[in-house]
Amino acid sequence: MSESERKDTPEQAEFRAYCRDWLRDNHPGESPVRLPQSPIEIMTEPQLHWLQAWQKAAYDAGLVGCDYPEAVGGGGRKDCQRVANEEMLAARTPFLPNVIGLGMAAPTLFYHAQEPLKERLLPRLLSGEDIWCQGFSEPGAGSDLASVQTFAERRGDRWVINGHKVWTSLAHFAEWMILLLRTDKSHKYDGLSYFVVPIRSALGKGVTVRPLIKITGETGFNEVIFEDLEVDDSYRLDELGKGWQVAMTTLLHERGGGELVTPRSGGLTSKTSFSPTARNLRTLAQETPRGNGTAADDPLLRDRIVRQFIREEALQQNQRRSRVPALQDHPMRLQLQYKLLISELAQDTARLGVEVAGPASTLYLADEHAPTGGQWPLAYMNSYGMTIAAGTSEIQRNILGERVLGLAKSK
Amino acid sequence: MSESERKDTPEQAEFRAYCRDWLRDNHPGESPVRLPQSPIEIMTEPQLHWLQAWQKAAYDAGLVGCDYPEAVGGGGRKDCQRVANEEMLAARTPFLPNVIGLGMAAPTLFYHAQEPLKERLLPRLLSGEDIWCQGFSEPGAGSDLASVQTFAERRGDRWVINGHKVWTSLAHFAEWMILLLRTDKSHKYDGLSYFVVPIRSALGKGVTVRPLIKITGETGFNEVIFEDLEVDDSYRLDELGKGWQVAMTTLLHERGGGELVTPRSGGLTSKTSFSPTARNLRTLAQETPRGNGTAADDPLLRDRIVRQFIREEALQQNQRRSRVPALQDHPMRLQLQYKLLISELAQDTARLGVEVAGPASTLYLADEHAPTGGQWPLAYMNSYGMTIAAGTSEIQRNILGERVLGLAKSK
Amino acid sequence: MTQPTNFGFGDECALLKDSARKFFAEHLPVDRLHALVAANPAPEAASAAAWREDLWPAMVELGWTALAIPESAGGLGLPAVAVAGLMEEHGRAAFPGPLAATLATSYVLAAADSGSAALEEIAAGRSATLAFANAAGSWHPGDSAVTAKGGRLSGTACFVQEPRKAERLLVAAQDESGLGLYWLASDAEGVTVAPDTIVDLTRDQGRVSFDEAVAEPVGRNGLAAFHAAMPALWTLLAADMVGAGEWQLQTTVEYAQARKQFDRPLGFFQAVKHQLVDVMTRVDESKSLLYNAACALDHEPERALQLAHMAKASAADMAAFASGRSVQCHGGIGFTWECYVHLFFKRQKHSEVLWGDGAWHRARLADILLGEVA
Amino acid sequence: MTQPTNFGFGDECALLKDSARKFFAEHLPVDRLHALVAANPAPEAASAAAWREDLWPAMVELGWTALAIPESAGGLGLPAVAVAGLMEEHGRAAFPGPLAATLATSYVLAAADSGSAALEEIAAGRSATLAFANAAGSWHPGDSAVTAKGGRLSGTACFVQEPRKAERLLVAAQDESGLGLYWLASDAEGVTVAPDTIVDLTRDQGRVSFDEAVAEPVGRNGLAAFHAAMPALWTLLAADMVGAGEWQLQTTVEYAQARKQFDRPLGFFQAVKHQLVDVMTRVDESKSLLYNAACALDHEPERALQLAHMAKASAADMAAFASGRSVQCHGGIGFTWECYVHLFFKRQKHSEVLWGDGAWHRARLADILLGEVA
Repeated sequence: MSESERKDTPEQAEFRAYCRDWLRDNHPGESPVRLPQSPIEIMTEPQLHWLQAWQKAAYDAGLVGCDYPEAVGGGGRKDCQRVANEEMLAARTPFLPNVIGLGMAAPTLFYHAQEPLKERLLPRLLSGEDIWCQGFSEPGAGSDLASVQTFAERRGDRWVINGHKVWTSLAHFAEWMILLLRTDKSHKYDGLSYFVVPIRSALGKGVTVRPLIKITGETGFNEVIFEDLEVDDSYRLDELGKGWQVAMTTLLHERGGGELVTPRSGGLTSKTSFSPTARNLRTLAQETPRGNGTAADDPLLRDRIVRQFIREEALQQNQRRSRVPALQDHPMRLQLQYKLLISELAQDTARLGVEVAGPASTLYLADEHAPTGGQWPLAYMNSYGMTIAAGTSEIQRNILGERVLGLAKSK
Repeated sequence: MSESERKDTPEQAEFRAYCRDWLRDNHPGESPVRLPQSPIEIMTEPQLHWLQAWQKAAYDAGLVGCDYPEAVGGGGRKDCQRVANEEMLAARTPFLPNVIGLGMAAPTLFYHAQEPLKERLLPRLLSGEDIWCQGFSEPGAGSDLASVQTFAERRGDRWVINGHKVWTSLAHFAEWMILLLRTDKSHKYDGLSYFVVPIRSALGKGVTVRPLIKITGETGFNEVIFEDLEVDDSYRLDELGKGWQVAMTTLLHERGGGELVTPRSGGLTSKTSFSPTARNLRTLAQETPRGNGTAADDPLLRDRIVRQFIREEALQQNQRRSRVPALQDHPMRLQLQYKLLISELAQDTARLGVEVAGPASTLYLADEHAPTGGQWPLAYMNSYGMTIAAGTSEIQRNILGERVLGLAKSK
Repeated sequence: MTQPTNFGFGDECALLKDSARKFFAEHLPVDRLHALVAANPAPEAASAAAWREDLWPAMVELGWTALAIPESAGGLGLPAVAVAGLMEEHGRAAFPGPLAATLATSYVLAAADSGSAALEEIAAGRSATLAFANAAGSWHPGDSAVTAKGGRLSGTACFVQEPRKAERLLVAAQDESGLGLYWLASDAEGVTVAPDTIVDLTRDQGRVSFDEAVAEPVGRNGLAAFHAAMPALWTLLAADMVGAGEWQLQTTVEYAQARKQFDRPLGFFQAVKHQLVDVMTRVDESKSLLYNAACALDHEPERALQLAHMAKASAADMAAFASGRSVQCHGGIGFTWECYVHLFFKRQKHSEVLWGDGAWHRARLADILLGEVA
Repeated sequence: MTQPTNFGFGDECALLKDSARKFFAEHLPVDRLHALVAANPAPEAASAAAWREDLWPAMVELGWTALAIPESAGGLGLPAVAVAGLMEEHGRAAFPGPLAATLATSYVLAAADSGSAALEEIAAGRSATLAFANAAGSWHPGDSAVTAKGGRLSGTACFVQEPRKAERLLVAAQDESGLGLYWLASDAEGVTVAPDTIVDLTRDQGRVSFDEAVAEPVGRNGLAAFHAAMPALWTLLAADMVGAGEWQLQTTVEYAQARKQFDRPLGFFQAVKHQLVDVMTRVDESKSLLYNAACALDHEPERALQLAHMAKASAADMAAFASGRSVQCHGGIGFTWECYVHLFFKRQKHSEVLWGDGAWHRARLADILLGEVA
């Protein structure tokens, strides 16, 4: 019996057994194409289509979106997504490609959209048929998100949008975007509104998507430029001027603090893509010659590798403890730490991997002699995406200091 | 030939030979009483008197204050204090007790006092007969020094002072205090003025000195309370309302950035008191049993001890490089780093000493089994005095970021 | 065996933790603690080892000495997570006294499965402590410098915790069978307690010398008993450190909210704010790891050793960091004797090195996780 | 022998450093460098190893290849501090090309006291590089996997720097006498260069295989020559890293001054400001240590080994820290290919591990400062 099973309700227990059976027979196996380290680095159509097929299969089987109501394409279950996630994790399935849709757009639609819009958009979002992206950051609005300048001008029941969004992961594959923009220039926060926008159908007709290249050489995120794009007022979420509040719902779920559990599959232990984990570090050290033995014999590296094992365990146990009210002082204290800790942990583990690999860490993806296929320097560079995107580590520390510790706002 | 001799002027070379001869014959030897780790922790009269006798002897011999003009009790030499300091360092003499006087009051008097005041006060300052202290910080004015509230009210040619100063090292032995106070409540910076105040003669008559006890249990700094203390206007330095500018001269010299070289003796390599240095760390490690050998065999500790050797060497080389314009971009860049780096280096070395000592690091000064007489935990605790006093490390980083790197002010 | 999701920390545990918090807050709030243990600041003063001996009967009455003792030996047989909750509050209060030493002793005795009267004495309220370290500070009981011959002890045990407060001693001594456990009164004939002078004001430590002191052998394999009990000792010490770390965090946060410089509360400045956030995340990591280790003691004994090493290693680093930041962020006032932060700073330094520092635990973890180096 | 106070860094050195800075800034400012080396971002592209080969004759004309070569061998015989000044500017420009490799080779040749024509070839402008590491990445030349028999080389040298840019190779090869040095053209018969695909866009690296390649033996004791020259190699690499670190600092400072968030320049926020100050102090420590080491090469050879270990160890840690902060403080833009910081980030990662990382140098320092462990 696994750790979580002890507390399963009868519905959960039955669903868990179902998931386990289904996964045993329907695991998609190894990908025929090299997969990136996370969904936001999907670069090619073959990668995308293989992963979309997996999401669709998992959705059709009821493992994705199971806690959403049936009316919006969900499974109508209660507290079962966590069960499905645990079983997918245990089965080491590939990740779900529609990561922005599932983690950010879906809960935002759920809490802020009108019923007809939910019923129209959520089924194809949950199934992965429609990929979603997020239009929040701009060249002048990074950490200071509320200073977005993308503007929508009202013309009757329509809005005309002009502006420039950046770091929009998956925009090159996305049908839809969640879009934070300005409808009033005289108020910083209260001048913001929130829309969903069909971008794929508008490519070349008011929407331009240009790939941005990351320091790794990979693409995966984009600039999106709006030039007189017209959208209907029915695509607005919640009231005019309430965009900041809607965006908070999005960010809350992004930071793992929402009520609705995001469907997740794979991740750290997936066998289909590489992640900078302590276990992988150990394997690398044991395979790296050093002196008369291996790097795993070096007392300094042993100490540092063990530190990463401890931090990984601590993060897992933080998540476990976040569900035990008697062992917490402040309800958001552990949840709001997650993004900061996981990103810095991954960065430090990846960096240590580069050190463990030694001179061969200079070798990159296409070098036949690169340890672990050059994934360690790739992961180290990508880790800065984690500590920068979705609120830099500096912003995360502000949030924690202000919301959890009650210290004065730094801005 | 030592490193510095190569560049000696003829005057310096002759003076160096003189210093060396004098020190060979006049080294005071071991103190009959246990000395503290630095002058600001002098606790007892026997400690003070022994150290004062040493300063007086060195002054009489011309080794202290040699770059000051003869009219104010100096030696009238040019660029010779550095020579004397180097020779005292090499001879491992004890430290000079009048540390606030020499390092802060003397240059401030030199640049801002009228001649008669200089001629009256500097000779006994340089000789160590008059101990000086500094009245800057207050309960409400720590990092934000310019918010001092101690107030002087004018009554003709006299001023009546009321207020409360804290962290005044050596106040319990001091004849004189340099005092930053407020003469105008309507301007934060321009309302400040700067005085020298005789405090010993006013004890019980407007001045109360109360020892503050440090976390180590040691005394050495004090609260000083002024209640209607009257002083003459001739004790004011520079113009009314220019106190902040005068204080900047004091702080510049405290941070090692002044033109006038502070007389120094002993310090890190003195044999008469303990300091947390890499060499002492090595000795401790080599004497501490660990497993079948000593702590000096432990690869992790070796790595960390070596790091401290590197940082010590770097700091010495920073000081050397600060005198080579061709190898610097910004004139204050290295000097302004000194206080930050030396205090954090000492803290980290002391902390590592505690770790190296292992279980026996729990033992304190009076325990016969304490490694190095319990000096390591003492030094570790005292190191927080270094990272807090005279501008916390946080303030030092602000100063460096703003003055050297030109970043926007954080306040 | 696997662990319950909630660490097995149920209502009974929450109740115990809550009542402990109230007990400590009522009977020894930090101002009274300071008055009690920090009365003499002289740096060369001997350690006074002051504590509220008058509170001991109440603590016994609450069953605290009997928590970890099996019901068969007259104890309450509570799970380790319950004891961890108590010890977290014990640390938050920086509570002085022999409770932690007594609980530790009860774990070793329970592991020795002695069937002797020793456990019953503790269950009935006798305080006790362990004597096993040698002069070099080895925490390996097999290195004990005490020997036993015909039931009589000779030699000296060092780094004994609370020797002046504990009424009984459980001694690891070299004897014919290997390492034996011996039980005697701390004031028995032939026993001399030489107190150490220590930095920590809330603790007592000393050397205990034995000169043909008569002692009762308990259990069979002393080394095995110690090894079985050490994970519990490390975990409970980590709990004390986490409680103390949380006190350091909250107290410094309060100061940063109240203290103004440059017309702003200190906490406005990111240099202070971010340090405090880092203290919080480290306290939380250590807290999660300690309940994980405690739960393993109760439900997953095969992983208890590994998880206890993790808990103590994490707590040691957290304590060092939280202590440094608590003084630094308090500025000048934090460097004074009158400010309470030094009590916790010193207690944490003591706990950090006690029964193995971070590097020591990580070296043992490396042998488990990466294999021993030939 | 002792060191001069000013590191021996006189007017001639300052002039060389200044002219180098102008040369690099004029001929390959960072925007043109980026266009040159970062033209193809595809993550699986082979390393292009682009450089301005057309600038080489001018650099030779300025005497740069001859700097470290004794006057007796046709060189300029400048002190190491002068060469360090040049290399600091070389790093500040992240300059691609075989200059560093050529200078390194000249130090080994000079230490070998070969009397051969090799040094004269370099003085006259031939570029060259060293081939000595084995496939496991050992930086100990005695571990070379190349063998020499009757003047013919066999085997493979790995982690050779700039193999496609250098015209000559100086190879450490196992021969009858122990370790010998061998000199040959990089396009000689029997020599195959297999370029690595590397992260660093400003460098070239590869494996050089020898199949009965005819080479000229130079000097007598190759191992001694390498050991004598290594401190110079580490010091000059540290100089390159310090120059690059200073670029990272200044570029990030400029961004923090210009970029506004929350109506404030980024540099207002202590989280950014203090990180940049820490970068500065580390750059400065490394810079002081590298000129200290260079001066020791010139004036205090008995301490050159120790001080060079310090310089490279410090530079390695500095480079890692400065690189990380340069990307992080640039935020999203710093994570893009179009922002120049990645060029320096990648160069510093390469330099960090080249010829021994921080831990490797500290382990050797420990043997010097603390004695070897039996």
